[in-house]
Amino acid sequence: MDSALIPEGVKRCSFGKFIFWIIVVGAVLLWGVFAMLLCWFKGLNQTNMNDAYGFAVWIWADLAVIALGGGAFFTGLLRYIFGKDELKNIINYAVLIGFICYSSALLILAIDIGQPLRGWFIFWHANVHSMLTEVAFCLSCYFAVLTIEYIPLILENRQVDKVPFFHNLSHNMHGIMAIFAATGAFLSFFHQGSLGGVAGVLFGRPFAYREGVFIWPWTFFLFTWSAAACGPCFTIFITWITEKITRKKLVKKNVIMLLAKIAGWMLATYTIAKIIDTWYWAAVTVPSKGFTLMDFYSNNPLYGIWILVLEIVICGVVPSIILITKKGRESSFLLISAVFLGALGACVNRWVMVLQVMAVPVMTFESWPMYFPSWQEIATTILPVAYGIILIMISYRYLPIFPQEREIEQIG
Amino acid sequence: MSTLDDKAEETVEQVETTKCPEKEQKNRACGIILIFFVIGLVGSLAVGWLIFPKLLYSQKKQPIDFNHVVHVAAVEDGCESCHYFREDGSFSGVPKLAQCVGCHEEAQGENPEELKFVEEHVTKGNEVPWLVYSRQPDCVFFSHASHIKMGKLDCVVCHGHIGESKHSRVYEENRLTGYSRDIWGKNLAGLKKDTWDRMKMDDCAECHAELKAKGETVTTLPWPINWMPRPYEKPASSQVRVNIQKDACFVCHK
Amino acid sequence: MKVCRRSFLSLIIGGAAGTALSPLPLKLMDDSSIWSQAWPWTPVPEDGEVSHVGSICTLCPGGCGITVRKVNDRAIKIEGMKGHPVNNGGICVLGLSGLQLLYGPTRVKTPLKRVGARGEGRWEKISWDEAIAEVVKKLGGLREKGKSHTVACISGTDRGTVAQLLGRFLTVYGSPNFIRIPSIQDSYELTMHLMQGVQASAGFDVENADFVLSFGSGLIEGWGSPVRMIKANSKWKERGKVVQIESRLSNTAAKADKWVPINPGTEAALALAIANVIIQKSLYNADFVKNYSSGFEEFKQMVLNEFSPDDVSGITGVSASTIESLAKSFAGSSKPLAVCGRGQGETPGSLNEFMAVHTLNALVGNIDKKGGVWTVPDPDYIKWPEVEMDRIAANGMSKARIDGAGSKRYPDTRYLLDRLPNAINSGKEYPVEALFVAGANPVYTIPDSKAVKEAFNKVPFVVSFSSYMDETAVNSDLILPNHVFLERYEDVPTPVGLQKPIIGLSKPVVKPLFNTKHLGDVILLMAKAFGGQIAKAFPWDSYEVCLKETLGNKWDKLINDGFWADSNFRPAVWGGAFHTPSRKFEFVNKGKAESIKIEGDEKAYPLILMPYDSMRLASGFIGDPPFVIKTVEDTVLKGKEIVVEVNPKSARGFREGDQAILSTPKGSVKVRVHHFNGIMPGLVALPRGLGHTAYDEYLADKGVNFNELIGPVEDPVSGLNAAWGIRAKLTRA
Amino acid sequence: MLPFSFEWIWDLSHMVFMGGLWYALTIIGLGMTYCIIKAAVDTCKGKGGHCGH
Amino acid sequence: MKEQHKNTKAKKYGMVIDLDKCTGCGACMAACMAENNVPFKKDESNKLDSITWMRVYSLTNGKKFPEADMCYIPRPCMHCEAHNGHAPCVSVCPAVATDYNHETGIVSQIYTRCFGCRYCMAACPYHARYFNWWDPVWPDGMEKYLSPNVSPRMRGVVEKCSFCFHRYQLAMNKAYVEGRRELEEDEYQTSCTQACPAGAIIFGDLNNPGHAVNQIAKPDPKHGGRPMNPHAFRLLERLGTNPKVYYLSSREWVRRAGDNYIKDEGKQGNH
Repeated sequence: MDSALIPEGVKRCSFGKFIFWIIVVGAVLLWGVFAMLLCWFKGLNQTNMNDAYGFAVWIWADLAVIALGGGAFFTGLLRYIFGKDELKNIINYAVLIGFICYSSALLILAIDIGQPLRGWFIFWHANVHSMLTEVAFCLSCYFAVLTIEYIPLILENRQVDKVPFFHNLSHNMHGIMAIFAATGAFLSFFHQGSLGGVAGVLFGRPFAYREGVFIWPWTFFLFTWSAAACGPCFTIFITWITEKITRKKLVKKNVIMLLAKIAGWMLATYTIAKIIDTWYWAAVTVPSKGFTLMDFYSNNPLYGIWILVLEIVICGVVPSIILITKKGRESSFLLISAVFLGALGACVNRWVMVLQVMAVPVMTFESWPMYFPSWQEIATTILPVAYGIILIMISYRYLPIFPQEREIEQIG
Repeated sequence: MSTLDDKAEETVEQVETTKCPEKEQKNRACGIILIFFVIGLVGSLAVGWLIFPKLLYSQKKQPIDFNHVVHVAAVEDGCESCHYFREDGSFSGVPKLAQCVGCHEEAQGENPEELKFVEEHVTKGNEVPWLVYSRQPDCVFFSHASHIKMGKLDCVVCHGHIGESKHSRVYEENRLTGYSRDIWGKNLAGLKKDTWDRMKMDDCAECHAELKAKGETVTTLPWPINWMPRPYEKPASSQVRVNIQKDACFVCHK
Repeated sequence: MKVCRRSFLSLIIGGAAGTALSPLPLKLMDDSSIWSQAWPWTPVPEDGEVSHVGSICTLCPGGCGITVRKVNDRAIKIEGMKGHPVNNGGICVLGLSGLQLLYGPTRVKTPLKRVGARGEGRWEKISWDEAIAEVVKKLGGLREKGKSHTVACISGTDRGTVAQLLGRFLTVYGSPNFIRIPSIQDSYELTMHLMQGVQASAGFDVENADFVLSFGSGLIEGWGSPVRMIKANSKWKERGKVVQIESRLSNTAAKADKWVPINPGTEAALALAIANVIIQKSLYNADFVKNYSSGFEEFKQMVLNEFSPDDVSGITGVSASTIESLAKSFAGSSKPLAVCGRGQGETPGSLNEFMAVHTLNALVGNIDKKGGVWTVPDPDYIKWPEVEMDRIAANGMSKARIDGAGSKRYPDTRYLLDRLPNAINSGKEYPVEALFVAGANPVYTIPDSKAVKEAFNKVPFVVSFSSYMDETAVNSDLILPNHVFLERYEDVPTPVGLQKPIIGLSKPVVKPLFNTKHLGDVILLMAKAFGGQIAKAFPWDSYEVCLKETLGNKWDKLINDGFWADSNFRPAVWGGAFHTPSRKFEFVNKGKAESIKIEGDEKAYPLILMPYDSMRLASGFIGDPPFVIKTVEDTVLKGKEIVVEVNPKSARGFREGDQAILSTPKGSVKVRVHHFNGIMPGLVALPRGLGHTAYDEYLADKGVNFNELIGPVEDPVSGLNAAWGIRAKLTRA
Repeated sequence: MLPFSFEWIWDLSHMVFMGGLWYALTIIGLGMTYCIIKAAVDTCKGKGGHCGH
Repeated sequence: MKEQHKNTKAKKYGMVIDLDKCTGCGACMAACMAENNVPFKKDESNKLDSITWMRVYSLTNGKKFPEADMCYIPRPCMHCEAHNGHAPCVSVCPAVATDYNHETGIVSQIYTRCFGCRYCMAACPYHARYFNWWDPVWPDGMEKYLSPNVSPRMRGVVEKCSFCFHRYQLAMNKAYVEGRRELEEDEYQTSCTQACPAGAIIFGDLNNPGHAVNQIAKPDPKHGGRPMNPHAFRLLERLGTNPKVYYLSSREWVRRAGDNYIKDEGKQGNH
C-alpha cells in the first residue's frame, strides 16, 4: 500500500501490522496527551509535586533524556570533527534518537512550568547568571541544529527526494553538515554542562552543591562528560533493540564496536572523575557545611547509600570495564548489559541530582519529604517514550536511516 | 477530484520543466502571480491597519462629558486642586463624588452634562464610574509622590494636555487585555512623538535612562514644554534627583 | 486554473508581507503577553482612600482594641490598636482573621425559619417582621399559659448592655433562666465570693508580677485576655519567672522558666503542699494573715496534717524537694502570683483547686496588691430604672432555676449551664419550652455533645441570634442574625482577667452587609410587640439610643478613643476589701480537699484523655476562620483527621502517624497518633476547637470535637463542671 | 535578550553569554539560508537528479 | 550633593526574632496572610503545599519526658544577601522575576514575570518560597477584603515574603509628600512585626546603628553580618546565604538547631 514510500531495496513489515502497532503506541501517546492537557488547563495541582519537591519526575526525565540524547552530539562530534568516518553508518539513528530526546525534553519543560504561556520569558527576559537560562538557550538552539540534521533524512525519502528543490536542499545541507555539527557540539557541551550546573550551583543545598572553576561547578563538566559517555551507550542500546524488533542486522559490527570502545573509555574516565568528585565532596565540601555523608543517605525509606553504589559501581565501574576490554565488547550479552547499565547510570545520576536534592532536609528541624508521582506525571513522562517509538517506527519505515541496511540485507 | 487536480498539475510542471516554456506564457503567469501578491499585500495591510484596530478596541463614552478647561480656570491650584495628594502620601487620582459636591451641590449653570451629573449622581449619591485613560495594570506600582514631589515632574509629561480638553474623549478599551488604549498609545504602530503618547514600561525606562545619561542632577526637564500653560508654578528643580540605578523590579511592580 | 497553486502561494506571501508590515503581529503578541500576565479571573482589588476605624474585637472575652484599615468602603485589614490598655498594638491570630468572618460564607444573611427537620439545614427566608412576630407569638402563648419560666436564654456573657437587655427582657417577661456560658470566671467569682465576700471578677496584675506560679493555666494559649497575657509573658522574660505546673509540655510550659510535670488532677494537693511549706517555714505574710484573715489556724492544722510535701509528692508525682523549692521561691519573690484554670479556662474546674491556689496568693499577701489578684467590680455605668414586673413575670421569676444554680445544693453558684442538658433530658425539672441562644454556641462548646443535642431536640422552640451558621444555629428553629462585631455598636466592659475596670466600644466599621439586625434592637422590637410592662421596661427607640444614654458622658471618649478607663480606680485596701461576715479574708476550710474523680474505669480505659488548647484553635462560640485553620500544624490536624499526642512510652505499638480508635465512656472517634515526648506517659492529649460540623468548608468536618468524648463532672461544692479529663483507650482502627 | 531592551546591561557575562548565543544563532541562520538559497538556485539551473526522469 | 548621597546610604532591612518571647501563637502568620492577600484552600493541613510566607516551625530538643523541650521558630523569607546580593534564589531565576534590591536589601518577587519554573524553590534551603499550585479562589464576597497594595497572584507562579515592601513604598510616598527622603524606624514595619502580641519580632535597618535590630543583633560586617550578640544566631549561616533574619534564644540547644553541625563539632558557628 505504501510501498512507494519505502526506501528502495529494503523489506518492511506489512502496512496493516505497521498501522496496528502505531495505534497501540498511539493509544499510550493519547493517554499522555490527555494528562498533558489536564496539566495545562487545570494547573500543576494535577501532579504530586509540592513546595518541597519543586523539581520532581519531570525535571528528572528532562535531564535524563537529554543525557541519553547526548549520543547525537557526541557521535556527530566524532564523525564530523574527529573524522571517525565509520560512524556515518549510525549517525542518522543517533540524530533521530537525539531529536526525539530533545523534542521530548522541550515538551516536558513546557508542561512543567507553571505558566506555559510565559515560557518565552526565559529568552526575552533572560537572566544570564541562571544555569536554567543557559539550558534553555542551548537546548532550543541545539534542538534547531538537530532538526537541521534530521531534515536531510526526511528529504531522502524516496518520494520527497524526487522533488528537485528538496533533493538539492538535502544535498547542500549534507555539504555543510560539519559546520552544523560543530555548532551543535558547542551548544551541546554547554547545555549538558549547564544541566549539571543547575544542581551544582545550589549553594543552599549541600547535597547538590559542588565547588568548581570560574562560574561552573564540577557537575557542569561531569554532566557533559557523562552525557558523552552514556549517550552513545543509549544509541547502541536502542539500535540493538531495533535490530531485535526488526529481526535483522542494521549496523555493521565494526561500527558498533568502535562506538562502544569510545563510549567505554569515556565512561571509564567519567567514573574516575565522578569518584574523585564524590570523594572530595564527601570529605571536604559537605563537612564544611556541617553535614556528614551519611546525613544524606540515612533516616529515610528511599534514598539509601545503595543509590550511590548503584550509580558509581554498578552503573559506572562495571560497564566501563566491560566496554574497554575487547572481550567484553565482543560478547553480545556483556556489551548490551554494559550499554544498558551505562545508560541507566546517567538516569540514576540525574535522579539523584534532582530528587534527592529536593528530599535532603537542610534545616535541622525538617524531615525527609517523600514523593511519588501522580498518574498525570507518569503519563506525561511516558508520553515522550510513545512519541519516540512512533517517530522511530515511521522514520525507520520510510527513511533510509541505516545506510548499511541494504548492503547487509543483500549479503544476508 | 483531488487526484485529477494532482495529475493536471503534474503535467503542468512537466511542461514547465522539461519543455522550454514560451516567454509570453511565462510573463502572463508572472503577471497573475504578481496580481495575487499585490492583492494579498494590500488586503493584509488593510486588515492590519484599519480593521484590526476596530476589532481590538471597544469604544466607550465617559458617563459625563467633562470639561477640564472650565474647571482648571475655576480652581486655584491647577491640577492638584482636584487631583491632590492625600496626607498619607497616596495620590487621589480621579476625584470622588464627595469632592465634586463641594461646588456642585446644585447645578451651577445650564450645561446639560452638569445637570445630568447633578441629577444622576449628586442627588442620588452614586459615584461616577469614570473611565480612567491612564489606568495601569494591577501589577504596576506607580508613585505619584516620587515623580511629582521629588522628581518635580509636570503632569503633562505623562498625561499630556488633558487639562486643556473641553470634552472627554472616547475611552478605548483593549478587548484582549482590558486596558486603556492610552497605555499602548494612540498610534497602533507603537510610534511616539511626545512623552505622553505612550505609557508602557519601556517609556518609563526611556525617561529614566535619558535622565541617567544627563547625570544625576537634572536642572531642566528634558522636553520643550516652556510654551505650555502650566497649571501650577514649576518649582526650582535643581534638587531633582532621579533614580537611575537599575533597581529591583518591585520598585515599580507589585 | 493553471496557475492556481502558485497564485495562491503568491497571495499567501503577499498577505504575510502585508501583515508583517502592519502593526497586527507585534500588537497582538504584546497584548496576548499582557493577557497571559494578568488573567481576567484573578481579582484586582480596587484602590482608593485609606482610612482607619478604631473598635473593639469581641471574638473572645479578651476585649482587645482593634484598628481596622479601610479602602473606600471595604475593610482591608484588622490590626491591634496602639495604646489600648489591653493589647497595645498586639493582636491575636483570630482577631486578625476577623474580616474573613465579616465577608465569609458562614454569615447568616437574613432571618431564617426552619422548614426541614432539626439540623437538616433547610431554611426559609423570612422578613424581620415575620421573625419577630413568630417569636412574640410563641413567647406570648407560653406567658398566657403561665409557663413564662420555661423560657431559657443562653448568653455568652452577662455583662454589657446587650446581655443586660437580654436579662432584663427575661426578667420582665418572667423567666429566671438566664444562663451564662461557663468558664473559669464562674470558679473565680465563686472563690472571691466565698473567701473575700465580694461579687466581682478576679483581675490579675500580671504585668507587675515577678513570679508566676501557674497550675495548668495556658498563660500564653488563650487564658484570660490572650494578647495581654502574651505581652505579659514577654515582660516576664525580661524580669520575672514563670513556673508551669502541668502534665503536658504545653506552649506555656515550654516558655516557662521551669516546667513541673504533675499527675493530672492533683493540682489542689500540690497547692496545699506548697502552703504547707510556706506555713511551716513561716514564709507567709504575717501582717495579712494576722490582721486581715480569719480561719488561718484551722487551715494551718488541716494543711500541716494532711499535705506534707512527702505525702503530696506521692500523689502528684512532684518531688518533695521541688515542692519545697517552689514554695521558697514563690514566697521569696516580691510580687508572686498564683493562678489556675486549665488551658484557656473554658472549663470552670474544681472549686477546691481554685480556693487552694487563691490561698497561696493570700498567704503571701498579694490580694489587691501590685502584681497580685485584684477584686474588679463591674463598671457601674448601666443604671437603668428597676423593672416593674407584672403578675405573670413575678410568678415566673419566683420559680427555681432549671440549672439548679442558687438552689439549696449550690447556693452560691450563679449559672450552671453544664447541668442544663441533664435537667432537660432527665425531665425531673419543668420542661424548657423555648430557648434563646445569643453570643454562644452551646451545641458545640458544652461537654457531652450527644446529651446536648438530645436536650436541644427536646426543646420545641430554639431561637438563635447567631451571625454565623454555627452548630447551634443549625439546630435551631429560627435564626435572627445579629450584625457581626464589625457592623455594630456594643459596649465591652472589662475584659476577662484585667485588673482595672475599663469599657470598650465596638463600632460599626462597615455598613451592615446583609439583612441582619442588632440583637439589642431585636430585643427592643420584641418588647414593644409585647406591650405592657415589658414594653415599659425598654423605653428606648433603638439600641443606639439606649447605648448612648447608658454610657452618658463616656460616649464621646469612647467614640474618639475606643475605650474608657476609670482613671480613679485603685485596688481596695485590705482594711475594707473583704465583705465576708468576719470582714476578713476567709481561709475557707471545707474539710478534706476532695480531688475530682474522672469518669471511666481504669481497667477498661487504661489511658487518660485530656484536652489541650492552642491560640491557633478557637474553641469558643467562634470557629476558626480560614486563615486560622491554615496555621494549625500537621501534628494537630492532618487532612480531616485529628491527631492525638501520646508519649512514645505509652503508644503501645502505635507508630507515628498511625490511625487509631480513641474511645472514652462517652464515645469513640478515629484519630491519628503523634508521638510527643512532652506528654506524661499514660495520657492522651486531644486539641480543642476542631470537629465543627457547621461553618464553612474550610472548617467543617475536620477533626473531632473534644466535647463528644467527655461529659461534665459536677464539682461537689459549686456544681460547676470540674472534669479535667476522662479515661480513654486507644485501639487499632 | 536584545541589546536595545532596557534590561540589557553591557557587562562581561552578558557579552559572553549573549555573544555565544547570537554566534550560534547566526551560524544556524546563515547556514540554513545558504542551503535554501543554493538549493533554489540549483533547482532553477535544472540540477537535481530525479527531475524529468 | 555629597550629603544627599550620605543620606541615601543603602539600607539593609532585617529582622530579629526573639525565640524566648515567641509563643507560637500564629499571629504573624495570619497577619502576613491578611496583609499580603495570601490565598487559602479547603485543606491546608499538607504543609508542603500550603502558602505561608511566614511559617512558624516548632522544634524539639529530642529528649524524653520530662526533659523534653520545645521551641517555636517563625520563618519569613531570610532575604539572603549571600555574596553581594547573589542570594540562592536570585541568581538562579532564569527570567529575573526575583532580584536583590541593593537599596533596601530586600529580595523581590514579581508575579507577572515569574513563569513558574520553581528553580528558586529548589535553591532556597529555607523553604521560604511557595508555588501557587492552584488558582486562588476566594469564597464569594470574601475578595472584598483584598488589599490593593499587593496584587493577588495567579496559578503557576512562585511567591514569598517581601518584608511587606509595599509598606516601604507607601511610607516613602508619605515622606516624599512631606519633603523627606528618609524614613523613621517606626514608619516602615512589617505586618508580622506589628501584629506580634509578644513583641518578639523587631524590624529595621541593620546598617543603622540607631535601629533596634542593629543594637540587638550587632551584625559584624567583617564576618558577613554574623551576630556579635552571643544569644543571636541565623539559620543555616554556614551555607553562606548571609540571611538578614536573626534569632535570639537563651537556650543553647535552640541556637544549635539553627544550623548543621557534625556531632561534637565545636560551637564556633554559634560562638
